[in-house]
Amino acid sequence: MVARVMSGNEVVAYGVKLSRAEIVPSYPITPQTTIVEQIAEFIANGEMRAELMRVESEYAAMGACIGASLMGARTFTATSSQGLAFMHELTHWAAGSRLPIVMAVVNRAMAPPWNIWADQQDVLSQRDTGWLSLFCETNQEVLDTCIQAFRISEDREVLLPVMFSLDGFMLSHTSEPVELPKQGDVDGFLPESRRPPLLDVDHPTTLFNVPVPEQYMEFRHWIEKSMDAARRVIPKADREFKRRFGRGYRGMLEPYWLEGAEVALLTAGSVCGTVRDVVESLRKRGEKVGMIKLRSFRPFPSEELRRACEGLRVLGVADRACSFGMGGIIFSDVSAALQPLNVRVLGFIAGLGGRDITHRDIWRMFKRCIRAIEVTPARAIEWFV
Amino acid sequence: MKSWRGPPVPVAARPSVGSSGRTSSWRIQKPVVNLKRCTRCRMCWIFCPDVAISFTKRGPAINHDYCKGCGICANECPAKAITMEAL
Amino acid sequence: MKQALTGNEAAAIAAKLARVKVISAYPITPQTAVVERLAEFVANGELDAEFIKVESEHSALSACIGAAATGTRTFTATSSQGLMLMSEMLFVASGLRLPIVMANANRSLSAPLSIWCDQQDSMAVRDSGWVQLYCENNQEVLDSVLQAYRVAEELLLPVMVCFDGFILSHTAEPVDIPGQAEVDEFLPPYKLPNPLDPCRPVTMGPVGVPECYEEFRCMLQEATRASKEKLIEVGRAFWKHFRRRYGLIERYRSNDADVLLLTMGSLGSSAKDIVDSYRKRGEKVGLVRVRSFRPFPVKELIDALGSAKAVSVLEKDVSPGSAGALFLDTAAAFINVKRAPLMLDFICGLGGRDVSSLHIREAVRAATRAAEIGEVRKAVRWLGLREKLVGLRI
Amino acid sequence: MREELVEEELFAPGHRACAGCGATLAVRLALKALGKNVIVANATGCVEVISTPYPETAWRVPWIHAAFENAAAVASGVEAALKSLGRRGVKVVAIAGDGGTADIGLQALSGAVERGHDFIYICYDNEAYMNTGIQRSSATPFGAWTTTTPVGRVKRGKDRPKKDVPAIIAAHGAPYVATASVAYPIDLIKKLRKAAATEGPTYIHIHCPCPPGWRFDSDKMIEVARLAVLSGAWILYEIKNGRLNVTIKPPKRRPVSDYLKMQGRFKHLTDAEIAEIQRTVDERCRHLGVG
Repeated sequence: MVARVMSGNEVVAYGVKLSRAEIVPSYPITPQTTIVEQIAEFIANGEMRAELMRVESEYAAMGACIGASLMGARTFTATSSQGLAFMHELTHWAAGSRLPIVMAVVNRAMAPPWNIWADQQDVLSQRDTGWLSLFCETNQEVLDTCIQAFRISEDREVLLPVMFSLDGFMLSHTSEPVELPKQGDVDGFLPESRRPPLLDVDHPTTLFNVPVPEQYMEFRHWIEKSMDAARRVIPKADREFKRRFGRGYRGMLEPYWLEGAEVALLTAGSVCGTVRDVVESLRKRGEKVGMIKLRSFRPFPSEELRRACEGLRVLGVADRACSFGMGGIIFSDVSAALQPLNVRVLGFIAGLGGRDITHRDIWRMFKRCIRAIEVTPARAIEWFV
Repeated sequence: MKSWRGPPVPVAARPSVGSSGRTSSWRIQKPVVNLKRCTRCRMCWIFCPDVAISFTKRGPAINHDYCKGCGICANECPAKAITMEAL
Repeated sequence: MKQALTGNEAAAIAAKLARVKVISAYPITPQTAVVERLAEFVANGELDAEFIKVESEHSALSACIGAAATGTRTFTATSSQGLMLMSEMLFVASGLRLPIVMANANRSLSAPLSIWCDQQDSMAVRDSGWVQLYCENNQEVLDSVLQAYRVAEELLLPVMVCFDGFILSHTAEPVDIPGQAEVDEFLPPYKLPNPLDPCRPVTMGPVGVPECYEEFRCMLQEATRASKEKLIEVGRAFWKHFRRRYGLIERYRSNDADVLLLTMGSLGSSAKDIVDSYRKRGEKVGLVRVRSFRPFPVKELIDALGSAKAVSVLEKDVSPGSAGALFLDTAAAFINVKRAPLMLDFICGLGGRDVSSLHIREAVRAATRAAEIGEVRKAVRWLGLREKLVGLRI
Repeated sequence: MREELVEEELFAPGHRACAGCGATLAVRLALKALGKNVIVANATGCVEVISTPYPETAWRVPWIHAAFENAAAVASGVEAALKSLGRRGVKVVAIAGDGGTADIGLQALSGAVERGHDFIYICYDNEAYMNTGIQRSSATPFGAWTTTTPVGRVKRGKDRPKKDVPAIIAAHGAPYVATASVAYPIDLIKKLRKAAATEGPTYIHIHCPCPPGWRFDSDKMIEVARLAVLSGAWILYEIKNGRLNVTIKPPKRRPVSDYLKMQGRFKHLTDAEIAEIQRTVDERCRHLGVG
């Protein structure tokens, strides 16, 4: 194990190198650029045998990923906000074609106004594409999730592309100590990278032909079944990773200090670190609070969430995105999952466009949840400016 | 529309000088014009990317609020009338 | 005067009646007839407008943004893949607060490629800040496009009028076409507060640093919330002019119902027949149809569904790894409500799969059973799957 | 002073461009040539980000920015709107960088030119994605270092030639296409005036050195631009209705190494690689009839 201090983007590049990705089509967009620059460095110095395709747009990047992945190559790309929205048509296509592709999304706000700082509007708006969607709290988790993502995506029962998110600048350009596993151990953890190509002159096949209404729906249902399979595969991969490397992230959802908690705050990404501090300080003051860190947004861990919220009276959901005309995005999924329990759910929208979510903000969110134990809140979704 | 907080104008801005404040704080050297040698040929004015040189009757006037000290005027002045000096 | 019109023709005629000045659209099945009819109107001089035949949907909405920002009433139309290709620009149009109206003939998303109807495409962009109206019949398509311009231009918000591909877009129904004079009275000419004009230069779409970004997003959220009252107000004004009533949702025999169906689009009409047949047998079944999915009618749905024991949501979309979008948001609406009905989600009709009366009856039966035992074992189910095809066990 | 150079400044000082930025000088000169009656559709890029931090802006003309790949599409929307409003005498100008023109925005540009909209498309070519931190674009010259074409043991800089966008646009049958350079302001302003006077789609491709991106001191920006023309690495010509005319012919072409040696992005080049670049420059000059 080699320990080094590295930024989130560098960590992703190392994760991709260790996972022996073979084709990396990508287009530069702040704050993702240093991932691709680092990979270019590796290739230029012969440290990594991969094809870095410098395509002309993100739309072409996902198109190239689809082509590469269906030829059996292990494929990686990375993008942010506007780029992710520009390739939106093809992210649907990649999931519908059941192609294992791993994408790092360095979260950045959606324009206008033009903003390069972090929030989660870009990745949460991709919730219907059929991609698995994982979130990371620390740079170490970014590295481990990147490696796990290849294994999950290429699992025979899943065969769905995976996107994992890291907060722009807060993780991507912030250096933290990270342990780098050895190449041999990662090779043991990941299956053989090369899969049989789907297009082969010796066995000519037509891919993605047109299913009439009598056939289409079953393909979509198959994706749903693979998402159910992913609910088993993600925790299994995490446990296997913990066995080999000593680091695990509790699968799809991590309850934190929920013993005897009446109120908890659910959130995703690097802000979880801040929430842990606030939970600690409030617990010292005798407040019965806890946190739920959402690691997998798709598939949405409904059972695990219900199990975690058994004893709770109120659950706060801190969304760093907004479905305009409704409210928080994670809030809707949480509400649907917690339907059978009578847990009150409060939605908070905060930290858009790079605005910091401070200890004070989280403290105020907890206060609102505690007050909501008795008094039903007027508005379920509140905007924290 | 009344209930909106914040400016009613959607995401737009009116033109104004100094769109990001005094960029002069960026420079580490500044241009000094020797009016005696200056032939009023305006090459400095035309080549300034920061629109920081204007022309008066007495010759080129450097707008020291916005000049970033890039040195193009000094380099391009045919009469070598502009020299870059420490701040 | 009444005429048999397809949904596409209804949308095109509505755009003509609204005196749009710039049309920018790219052909895609099943929306093509909208583009063709408009091209004929312009060619025959029936409509004084510029028709930009762009080279892609991404450019279609981009040109609309340029035209709307310059102060002209614009119109575009698209479907599934086109809507996805322009999804980046959907955020830009709402963020720049430009009142663009778009007709979207709902079509399923590929892969695998399908040109038939489901509502996955417009559902997939529900976060983009556009007002989204879903129509049950071609009359509603025409009327909604006209109302969309009033809502859009008074709140500076883009509006998407969605109607089911082929089921409505290519099916002719009797539609009453209002006269031009009446429409001019209902819909005043277009006036953008800060157009692009050399006499008063303005910068649109600047950089928003963290210190000011969130305020604009908060204003956009408030504007989309405010569009609820505006939709109701414009619906009343429309009733005064044209004697047809529209609101955020439509309630059909739902006041005393124990079991309610909740759906959108053309599925509403088939569900009404099933409700009538149950009512004949004395069973209290009703229907609520959501017309405005964004802004989501939270209060209206709580009033409409609150009294029921169980609600079956029938929707033609799914968020893989979670549930249907209508179910998710309805659950979010009821989360802190004490007496919330039991909710079941039925994914049906994907890729043009026919939703027959048998399927709807199955949904009613499941809701009735859930009401009896007082709990929901499996919230999300799929209707109309053909196991033989892929050997599936449901 | 020549009558082309008007006093009026339509690009305000105080923008956030790097010291010695070629692109902002190109935009300043372009607005000087075109005057007040323009509407600018700007693509994402250096010029857009450095000039419009809300609530201020450096643009003294109406300006709209939608996204990176659709400057030409937004411009065609504005032009159609002006036509339908019957608004005369306002010229629509789309402005984008080399990445926004040659890569991500090429389709929108091709569509707008083919549809024959009456607008000017200005490309400020600083030969890489400078706004996102000097990544390679298709307009990056052969052999140049960028952060995505680093110089390593196995690969050395960009391995593909620069994409010739003016030729692509001329092939669309655009009535007026021209190349320009910030080192020759009079030639640039004349060409923009000709474009403004031409009905239909026109294209101006302006060569703009970038001190941080090309790795040279900011005061040498104009010198580098001038040397590009004097050495034939950048040729100033115009194509009017298909007929090509070289507007500035250097009396005796300088060796291209004089131009390359001023820039850090080429300092890794071996003599053999420089000779190869010299060969391609000579061939292109012969092809375009430059001595």
